[in-house]
Amino acid sequence: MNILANLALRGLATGAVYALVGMGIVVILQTTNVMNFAQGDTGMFVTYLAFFMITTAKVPYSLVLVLTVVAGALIGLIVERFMMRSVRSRSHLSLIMLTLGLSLVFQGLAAFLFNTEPRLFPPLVAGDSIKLGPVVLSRQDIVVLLATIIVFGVLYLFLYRTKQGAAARSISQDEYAARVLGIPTPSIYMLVWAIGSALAGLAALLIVPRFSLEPSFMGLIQVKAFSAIVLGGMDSVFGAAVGGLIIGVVENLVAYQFPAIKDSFMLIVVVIVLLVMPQGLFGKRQQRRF
Amino acid sequence: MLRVDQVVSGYGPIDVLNHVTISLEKGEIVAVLGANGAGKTTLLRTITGLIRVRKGSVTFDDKLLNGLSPAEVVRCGISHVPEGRHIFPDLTVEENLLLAAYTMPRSQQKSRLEAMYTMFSILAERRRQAGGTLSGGEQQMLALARGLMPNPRLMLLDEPSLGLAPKIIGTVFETLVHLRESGVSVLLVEQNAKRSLEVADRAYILVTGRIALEGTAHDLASNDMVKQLYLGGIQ
Amino acid sequence: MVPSRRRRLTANAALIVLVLMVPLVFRTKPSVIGYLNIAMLYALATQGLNLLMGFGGLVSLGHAAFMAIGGYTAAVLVMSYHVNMFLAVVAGVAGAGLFGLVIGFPSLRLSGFYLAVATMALGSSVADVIKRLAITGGDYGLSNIPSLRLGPWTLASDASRYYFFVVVLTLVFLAVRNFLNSRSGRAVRAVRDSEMTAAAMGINVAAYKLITFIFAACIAGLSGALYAFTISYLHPTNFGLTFSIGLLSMSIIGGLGTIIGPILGALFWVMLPLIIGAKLTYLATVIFGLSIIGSVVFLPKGLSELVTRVQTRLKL
Amino acid sequence: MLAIENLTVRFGGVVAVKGLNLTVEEGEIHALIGPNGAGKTTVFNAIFQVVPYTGGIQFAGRELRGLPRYRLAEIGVTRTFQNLSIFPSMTVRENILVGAHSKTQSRFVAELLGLSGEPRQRLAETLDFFGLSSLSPTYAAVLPYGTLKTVELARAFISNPKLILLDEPAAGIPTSEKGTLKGVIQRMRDAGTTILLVEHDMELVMDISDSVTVMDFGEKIAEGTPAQISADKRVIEAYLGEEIHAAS
Repeated sequence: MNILANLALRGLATGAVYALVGMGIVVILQTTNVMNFAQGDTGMFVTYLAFFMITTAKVPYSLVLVLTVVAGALIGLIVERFMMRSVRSRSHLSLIMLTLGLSLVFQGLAAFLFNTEPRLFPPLVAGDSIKLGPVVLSRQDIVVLLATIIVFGVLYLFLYRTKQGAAARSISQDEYAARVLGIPTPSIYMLVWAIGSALAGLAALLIVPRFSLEPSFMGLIQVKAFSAIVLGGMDSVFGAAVGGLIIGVVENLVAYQFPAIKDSFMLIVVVIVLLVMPQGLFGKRQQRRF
Repeated sequence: MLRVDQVVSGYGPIDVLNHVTISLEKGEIVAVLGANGAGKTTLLRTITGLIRVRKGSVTFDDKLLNGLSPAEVVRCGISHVPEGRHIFPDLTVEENLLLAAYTMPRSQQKSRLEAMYTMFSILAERRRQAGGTLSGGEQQMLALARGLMPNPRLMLLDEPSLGLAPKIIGTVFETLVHLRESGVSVLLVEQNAKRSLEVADRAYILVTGRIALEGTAHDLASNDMVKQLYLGGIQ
Repeated sequence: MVPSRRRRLTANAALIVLVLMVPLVFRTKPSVIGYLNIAMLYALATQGLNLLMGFGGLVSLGHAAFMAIGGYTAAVLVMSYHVNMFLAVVAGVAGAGLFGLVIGFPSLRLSGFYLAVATMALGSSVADVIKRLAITGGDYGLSNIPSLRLGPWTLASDASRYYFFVVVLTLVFLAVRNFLNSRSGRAVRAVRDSEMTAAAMGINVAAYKLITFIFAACIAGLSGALYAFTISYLHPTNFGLTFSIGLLSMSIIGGLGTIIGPILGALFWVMLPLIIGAKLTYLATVIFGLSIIGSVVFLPKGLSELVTRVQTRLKL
Repeated sequence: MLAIENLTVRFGGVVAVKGLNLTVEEGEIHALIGPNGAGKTTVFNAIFQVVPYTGGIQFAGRELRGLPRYRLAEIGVTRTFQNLSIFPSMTVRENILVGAHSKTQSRFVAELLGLSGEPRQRLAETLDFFGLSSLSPTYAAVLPYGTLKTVELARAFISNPKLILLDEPAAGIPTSEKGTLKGVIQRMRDAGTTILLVEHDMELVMDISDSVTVMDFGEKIAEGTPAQISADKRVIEAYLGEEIHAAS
């Protein structure tokens, strides 16, 4: 029993990683209809900057955290302003491709500038693991879990309690109508990309101490984050968060029994979920009159 | 009040409007009639800044609108109700309305909201309902209410009768007359020439991007060419 | 009309002569021919993807898996079961087609991002499964795969393979073009534009989606099988998500929904790192990324649009 | 030809069509009119097995329930769409040929070799019938709305259907071209195709229909000849409004 609880809770910590990345992707997807395949690598690139700030420039951690988020947001602004804006009306496929291209750019740049050797990223919070009854969690895991909850809360408030959030949701449904009504859509797009990419930076920075820093380190995590979104239903931040946690837990339990098939298993589960309930666990069932 | 002077605009390489000049005075309903593709919708989009003015000028109360974004044009007191209603289907009626007053301070939004609920009681009943669940007629009411939310002095209406049953069309046109009485000017783009000429003060006929004819609604309604082309000969 | 037709004929003839001359020109540098061969195999696989995405409107992020199945099936049959190589290639194509059917099923219910994620998931698990099997050499990969044989002839040299691949590529591309202009091809394109309307016109939407997937998978499978007998080494990680994205990039850079796009995209993909040189190889990745962005933003039909523009300029 | 018995369609809690009975006779133009949301398009969607329904729909004596959607064209039923559904990336010719899908066959190998034949004669006839011959090689994406509406009619007509469902063919067509549209629809009927028509343009409906069914809130409220309908009190009240009554 203890083993199971331990596995589940650790799985939750891993799942929080997917949830963090997934929520950033969903925020952008929901408003702009762009599935951002560069989400992970945006985070990866920013994390390199953080790495050098910490190791070379000895900037304090708290400041690095802020700077990383700001750098992420800046990248988001630039990407929106100079890339996505001119092609906004293209097909979903073109938009996917653009972000795939962007992710190649980030990967190539990171490898070119910093080489591909894995680097150890110092943990965010030092200290021994914490025991909660029978369960042992590292401090890092707890930070990630807490961050997931906070990010979820902030995003929820943004989307459902601010007028910018309402505007963002309206754009996702009918961009033309939003413009006709006089909603300043360009600034909403920039805001959403800034928020999404800032989250990419934050997520990558919180995650990286569990792995090692290399140009490809976000690849698999992003695949899992996509799975989380699909599981959760694509159109809700809540779904992405819960989807991520579920995937983390199930994966950890499967890995304990059958370590070899851990990754494939989850992917196949996602496909099955997709086929049985395409709207995901928490997606809105379309119910409109004709 | 509104002056569109020698305006050229269009999409990509094509100029849809060729030196179009129209004007509208305070308290008027002016109709712009014409076939599909004549440039009626383009004209409205150009006025609201959804499309760039290539040549000529658009002025509203002597303020030049050229180059302003739709958001800025709305702030000047012009609202645009697009063809096909464009209700946000998953947002509630109330959210739909509030978004139409995006730049207003909160207190003002509240009072406008109440005003809309008084004017369109069906919307008050459905305020928490998603826009997509309304019937076609109700959606048109919501679209009109959204247009009125920012308290405009001029409203641009694009084909408000499209796809509506004749009976509901009657209600829509009655609303236009009420609007004029309350001091809102209306620029109306319609294919339903007969109905439009009944409520309008003046009208323009747009043919392939040019103003082919203009005059009082009464004169145009009895013009032979208009009768034949747009009123289909039945009277 | 007639002069323009004559010009086009002349241009085509010149192109054919040029293509046939390449091995002679690079006689002293056989490695270039080797790379061209790889580019042709990638172009083949990309043509399958192009059929699927450009004409069928079906997204696939697992296309490399078809190549893997084609390659491993053919190689294992030849090496472990001593099957005739031609039959092994046919089996590889059939195996890939069968898996195309499997991956195609999600497309009956899913589209857009959902389909992208589903194909990504299925594609990635193929590499995972190959890694666990003994017969495929598992994590060590499969090496010493014999060279391509064509009846009594062994295509051992790069130049001989070059001519063979030119023929295969031409035949497959012509077949794809003919298919697209036929009743079935129109049905495939109609399904892409609107499933509802296609069905109302009597098109069995599900069947045509599956046909598209199977056809695309077969072409990729052929590419994989030929690849195995050319490189003589297969490893599962070479056919993961990264390479699927690579194939996608080639089709985009070359131009989706055009017949020659895949060739141009694959040539660019294979040749650029060569031109840039080993030291700056990561710069090539950056350039690929920028090219994708550039072609989406400026050339919606990719490199093939450049060709079309030149053609118009020269009045060909 | 088409017999709809006690058709009911529900979306969640909303009843879109309630116990509708409707018979379309062979060789007639039968109009289905009513206010927006009355359930007309839903009837089309039920016939095409797009929405679940209860009740019976029989075409030429054959029950349609459970028939795959694509089989309808095969047995002779096609349709057009309310908001125009043309394939923009195809030429006019290709668009219309897609309509012939159900009446032609594919031989895969011949197609790969480029040897499969097209129904050339039928295509030429259809292009001619709708006056589209000169536009045959033009891409649909560059043509005006009105022309595309005609292409859509041609696409539905090339398969020589027994019944065509037309969903608002006059919507978006300028008044000056409505005369042509009327003529085309009548000629389609005269060529032996039965037509079920949903339309808001009363003038068109009254001019060309042989019989009219009026729906309101999912129910049939009247049925008869155009003359009977325009004099029906319930219809005027629910749909036509006072004004047109006075006019006609």
